[in-house]
Amino acid sequence: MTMVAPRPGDPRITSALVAEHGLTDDEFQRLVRMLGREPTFTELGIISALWSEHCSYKHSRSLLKTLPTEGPQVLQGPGENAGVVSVGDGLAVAFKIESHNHPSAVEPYQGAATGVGGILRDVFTMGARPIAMLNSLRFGSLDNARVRYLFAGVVKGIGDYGNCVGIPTVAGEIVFDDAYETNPLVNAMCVGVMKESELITAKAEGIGNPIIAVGARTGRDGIHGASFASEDLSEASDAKRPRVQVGDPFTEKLLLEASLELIRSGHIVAIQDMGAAGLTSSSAEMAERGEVGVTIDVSKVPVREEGMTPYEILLSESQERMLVVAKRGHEDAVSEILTRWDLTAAVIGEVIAEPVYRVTEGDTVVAEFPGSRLVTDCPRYSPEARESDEIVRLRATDVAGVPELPEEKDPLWTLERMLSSPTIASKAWAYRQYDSTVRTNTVIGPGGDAAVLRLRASNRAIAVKTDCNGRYVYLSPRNGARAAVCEAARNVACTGARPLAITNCLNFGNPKRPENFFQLSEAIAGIGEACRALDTPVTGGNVSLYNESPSGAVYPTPVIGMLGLIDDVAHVTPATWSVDDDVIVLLGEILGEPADGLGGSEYLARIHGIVAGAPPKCDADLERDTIACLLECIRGGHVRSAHDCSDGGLGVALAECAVADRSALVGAEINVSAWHDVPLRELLYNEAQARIVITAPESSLGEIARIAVKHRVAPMMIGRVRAGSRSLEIKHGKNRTLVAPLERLAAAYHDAIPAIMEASIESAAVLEQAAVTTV
Amino acid sequence: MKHRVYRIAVHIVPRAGLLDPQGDTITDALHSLGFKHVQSVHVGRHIVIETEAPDALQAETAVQEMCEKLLANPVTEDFEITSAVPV
Amino acid sequence: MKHRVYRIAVHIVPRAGLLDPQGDTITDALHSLGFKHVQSVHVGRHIVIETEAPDALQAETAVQEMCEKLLANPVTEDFEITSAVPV
Amino acid sequence: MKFGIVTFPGSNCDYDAYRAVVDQLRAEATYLWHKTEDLEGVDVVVLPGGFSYGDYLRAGAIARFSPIMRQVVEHARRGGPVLAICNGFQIACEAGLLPGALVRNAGMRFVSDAVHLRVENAGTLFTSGYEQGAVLRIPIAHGEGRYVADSTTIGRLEDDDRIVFRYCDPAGAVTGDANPNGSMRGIAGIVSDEGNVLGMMPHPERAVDPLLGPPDGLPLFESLLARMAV
Ligand SMILES: Nc1ncnc2c1ncn2[C@@H]1O[C@H](COP(=O)(O)OP(=O)(O)O)[C@@H](O)[C@H]1O
Ligand SMILES: [Mg+2]
Repeated sequence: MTMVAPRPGDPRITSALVAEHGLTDDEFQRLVRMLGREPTFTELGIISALWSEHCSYKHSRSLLKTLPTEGPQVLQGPGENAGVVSVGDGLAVAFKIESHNHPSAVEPYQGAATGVGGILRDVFTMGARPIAMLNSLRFGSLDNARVRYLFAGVVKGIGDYGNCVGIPTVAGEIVFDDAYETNPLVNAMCVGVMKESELITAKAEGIGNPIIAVGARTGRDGIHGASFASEDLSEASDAKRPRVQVGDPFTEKLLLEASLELIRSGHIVAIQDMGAAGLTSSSAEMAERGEVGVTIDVSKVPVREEGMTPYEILLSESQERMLVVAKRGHEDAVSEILTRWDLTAAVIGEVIAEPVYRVTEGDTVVAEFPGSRLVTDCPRYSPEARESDEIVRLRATDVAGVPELPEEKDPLWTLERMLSSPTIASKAWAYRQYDSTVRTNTVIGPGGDAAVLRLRASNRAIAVKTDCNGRYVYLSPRNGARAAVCEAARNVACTGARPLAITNCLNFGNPKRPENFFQLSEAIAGIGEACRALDTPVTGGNVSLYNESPSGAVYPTPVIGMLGLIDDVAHVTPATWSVDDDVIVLLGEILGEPADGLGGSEYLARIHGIVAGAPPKCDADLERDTIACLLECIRGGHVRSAHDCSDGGLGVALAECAVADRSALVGAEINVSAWHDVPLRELLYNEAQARIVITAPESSLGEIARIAVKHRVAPMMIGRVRAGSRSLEIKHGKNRTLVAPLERLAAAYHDAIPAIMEASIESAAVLEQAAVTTV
Repeated sequence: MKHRVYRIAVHIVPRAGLLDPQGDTITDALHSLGFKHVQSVHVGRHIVIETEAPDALQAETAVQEMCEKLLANPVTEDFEITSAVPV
Repeated sequence: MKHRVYRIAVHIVPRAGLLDPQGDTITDALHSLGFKHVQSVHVGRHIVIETEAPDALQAETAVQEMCEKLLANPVTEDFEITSAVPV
Repeated sequence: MKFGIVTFPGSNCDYDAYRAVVDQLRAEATYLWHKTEDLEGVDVVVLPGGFSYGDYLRAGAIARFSPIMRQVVEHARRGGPVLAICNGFQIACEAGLLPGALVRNAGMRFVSDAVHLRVENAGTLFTSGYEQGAVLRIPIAHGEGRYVADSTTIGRLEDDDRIVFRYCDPAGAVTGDANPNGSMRGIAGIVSDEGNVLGMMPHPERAVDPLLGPPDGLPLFESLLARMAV
C-alpha cells in the first residue's frame, strides 16, 4: 500500500467531524478497519458521500432485493444509470425516475431544473436518445404563500430546462396536500429510445484505459449534496444554501449530442453522469461495476475556481459533467468530437489492475481504498418496523357516517367543488409552460390518461405515466403501493398500451423511525405484489428517505413510472368523448368491494378535511383482468374513448370525459338509478379500483360483453354520449337527476389553478427573479 | 407631511461562486467577436423604481424591503441599491 | 504598454414607450405586498464586464462597441455605460 | 430541390424540420453546421427553432454571428428562400433579414399550446398552397415571441401585405384573447421586403403528420416545393 498522509491544512479527524459527515461511530470503525488506519479528511469525505443513503441504499437495499426485476422484455435491470426494456422491432427504451426533493425545497427553480438535467443524463448515458420527460410533484396547500412560490418555481425550473434542451415534457401528476407543506416532492422521469445494439453500460474496463472528465468545469457548488439528501429538512438546511447548484441546459444539450456521438463512435467503453457525490461516486461506481481499480489525479480536473482542495473537487456536484472511460489511444478522437460541440475534455485518470481506488494530487496520494467495492461494502441496516397506532386507528375509522354539509344538498356544488380541488383540477397552468411537442413524436400529450409517443421507423408507440396516491399509502401502505402500480398501469392501458415495466421513486421519511420503516417495507412489498401480478418488472428507481421536517414526515409516496407498449398506432385511444349516441360502459364494479366506502377518498379530504378510513382495496389480479379486457376491446376496434376512475371516483371521471378538452365539451346522459338506495356521494365519489369508463358504438356492445365475460370483468352500460347537449345529466332514481351544465364543470376544472396562481405575488416573484438571469 | 417621488435603481446580481452560464456564454461570444481582452461577464437585473416617500432615506428603506421580499432571490442573488434621487 | 483590468457596468433598458409587462407585473405585486407608494417599475439588464485595456477610456470604448454589436438590441433597447474602474 | 437546415449550438427543432421535409414532403434535406461557410448548394435554408446558445442574453443574439449566417444573408440577398421558425425567426430579426424584434411574451411565461392562425397573404412563396383567410391550427412553444417594431415598420408591413399569419380564434377572428404572446397586431409571421424570407413563431414543421394532429403546416412546405420546381 502507498503512504497516504494528511494534506497540509486538512482539519483533524475528530468525532465531531465524523458526526458532521453523517457517519455513525460504527460506520467510522468500519472505515478504519477497511483502511487499516485512520482516514484522511479527503477519505472521510469520500466515504461520507458513498455511504450516504442516497448513494448506498443502506436502509433499502435488502427490501429492494425482493422486487421482481426480470422478464423477457428487460434488457437492463436495476443497477445501471437507467433500466432498459425491449419494445420490439430492434428498439429499446431506457427510462428512470429520480427525486430532487431537498434541493427544490431550498431553491425551487434551480432544484427542479437540475433534477431534470440529472435524469436526462442518466438516460442518454445508456446510449438512448431522450424523447420524453415526466414529472411527479407534491406540494402543500396552495393557500400557503411559500407553497405557491415553490410550485411556481418548480414548474418554471422544469419547463425552462426541458424546453431548452429540447425534450418534450409530456405527462406527470401534481398533488396538493398539507403533508408536503415544508417538504415538497419533485421527481423527474426521463424516457429515451435506442436500437438494442446501441446499449452501453457504465462499467470501467480495460487496464490502461484513460478516464476522462467531460463537460462543465468543477466548482464549489453542491458539495455534499448526497449527504444533504440524506438528512431531515430543518432550519439548519437554510445554512446549506451555498450548496445550491445552478443548471445550464445549454451545456446539457451539447453534452447530450456529444455523448450520443461518442457512444456511437466506438471510441469509449463506458460513460456515466457525475451526479450526486460527483466525481467520487461516478468513478467508484464505474470501478465497482467493472471490478477494476482506478486512479484519479484531481490536479488534472478542470476547475472553475482557484485553490480547490481534493476534497472539494471530489465531492463537488457541479452540473452537466460526465465521466468517460475511453479506449486507450483514442483520446484524440474523443477530444475531437467534444471540441466540435464546444466542450472540453481532460484525461484525469486511468483504469488500473491493482485493486484499489486511488486519488492523487499530482504525485501525492491523497486517498486510497483497497478493493473495488467501496459502495457495496457499506453497512446495511434493517431497522425496527412497527405500524403506528395512530394510523391503525385512522384506518379503522368508520367514515360512512360523516354528516353531509348543508351545501351538499346541491349535488352540483359538490361536483364543482371536487373538480376545482387543485389535486383534481386541470394542470394545464403547469404544462402549458412545458414544450410537449418538440421532436414531433407526441401522439397524446399532457391532458390524456397517459402520454403516447410514437416510435419512428416502426408502427409502434409507447405510453408513459407516473402515479401514486400518497394518502392511500399513508393509511394502508401495502395496499396503497399496489394501487399506485395499478393506477399507472390502468392509465397507460387507457391509451391502448400494454403495461411493460416500471421505474419507481420511493419518497419516505426517516427510516430510523419504526413507523416510517414499516411504511417503506410494506410499500415495497406492495409494489412487488402488483408488479408480479401485472408482469411489469422493476427496472430501476431511486430511494429518497428523510423527507420530513419538524412538523413530521410526508405521506409515504412511492411514485411509479410506468412504461406501456402499443403495437399499432391505430390503437391509440383518447380519454375524452366525441361521438354522439355512443354508449358509455363502465368496466368494473360500480361500488367495488362492499367495504370500499369513501375511506381515504379525495371527497373526504376535499369536502370534509378528513383523512381517514380504509382506502379502497386494490386487487392486482382483478386489475390485470380489467386491463386485459380493455386492451382486447381496444384492439378489436370497439373503443372510442377510455378513462379510468381514480381521484374523485366515477363522478370526477365522467366529468373529465366531458370537459377535459375545453375546446370540445361533450355532454352525456348517465343513469345509475339501479343504485338509487346508495347515497349519491358514495356512488359518485367512492374510489373503488379497477374501473374504466369507455365509450363505444352501440353495435360493439355485444362484443364488449363477450370479451368482458371472458376476462371475468363486469361490464355495465351506464349511459350515452349526447354531443349536442350542454350538460352532463346523472339520473339517480325517479325525479332525482343531477343536471350539470358543461360550462360550469369546465370552469371549475380549468380555472381553479390559474385563478390562484395568476393572482399570486409568489408567482410574480418567480417570473421576475427568472427574468433576465435565466432562460 | 408632504411626500415626493424618488427614483431608485437596484442591481441584482447572481451570487459570487455560483455557476453563471449566461455570463460565461456571453464571454465566449465576445471573444469570438474579437473582444479578446474580456475576462468575465456577469448578467443581472437593473430595476428602476419610482416611489413616493416622505424623504430619501425612507424611500431607500422601502426599496431595501422590496428587494428582500420580492425582487431578489435570497438563495442565489445579491443586490445593491443606489441612492434615492428626487424625480 | 501595460494593460490592466477594468470593471464596467452596462445598463440595458427597454426603449421607453414599449409595452413593459414585466414592470407592470412587478408594480402590481409590490402594491399587493403593501408598497402602495410605488409609481412605476422598469426592468432591464445589468451587465458587469471585466476587461483588460491600456486605460479606462479604451476600456469604455471597447464596451461601447460590445453594446452596439451584441449586448443591446438596437430595435428595442437603449444602453448606458458606467465609468471604468480599475479592479 | 434541397432544403438545408442549419444546426446552431442549442438548436433543437432542426431534427423536426429535417423529418418534416424528408418523411412528409419526401424532398431532400441536409443539416448545415453553424461553423461552416458552405451552403452545399441548397435551394431553401431553414433556420430552425430551439435555444441557440441557450437564448442567453437575448434569443438569437449570439447565433446571428455564426460563420454560416454570412452565407445565409448572402443567399437571402440573392433571393433564395429562407424559412425562419421560432428561434430561427428571432435569429433572422437579429441578423437584419427581417425587421422588428421578438421580446418576452406579454404574459411573461413560456407558452406551449396549439393556436389558430389566419393566412393573411396566400400569395407568397410560402403560402400559395393555402386559401386566403384560411384558419390553421399549429403548435407554438416559446417564451420570447412577442413581435414588436416601430410604427413606421408596422405600417410598412401592413401596407406591403407582408404580414403573412396572425393569431386568431377558431373562427378566424383576430382578437386579444387569441393572441398568446402580446405581439403587435396579432402578428405571428412576416415576410421580408422581397418576399423570400419568412419568419414565424409557430411551428409548421410540427404539424405535418396526421398522426400527431391536423397537418396544417404541410401546405407551407408544399408551396415552397411547387414554386421551386417551376
Ligand atoms: N406535472 C405535470 N407535468 C405534465 N403533465 C402533467 C403534470 N401533472 C399532470 N399532468 C397531466 O395532466 C393529466 C391529468 O393527470 P392526473 O390527474 O394525474 O391523471 P390520472 O388521474 O389519469 O392519473 C395527465 O395527462 C397528466 O399527464
Ligand atoms: Mg387516469
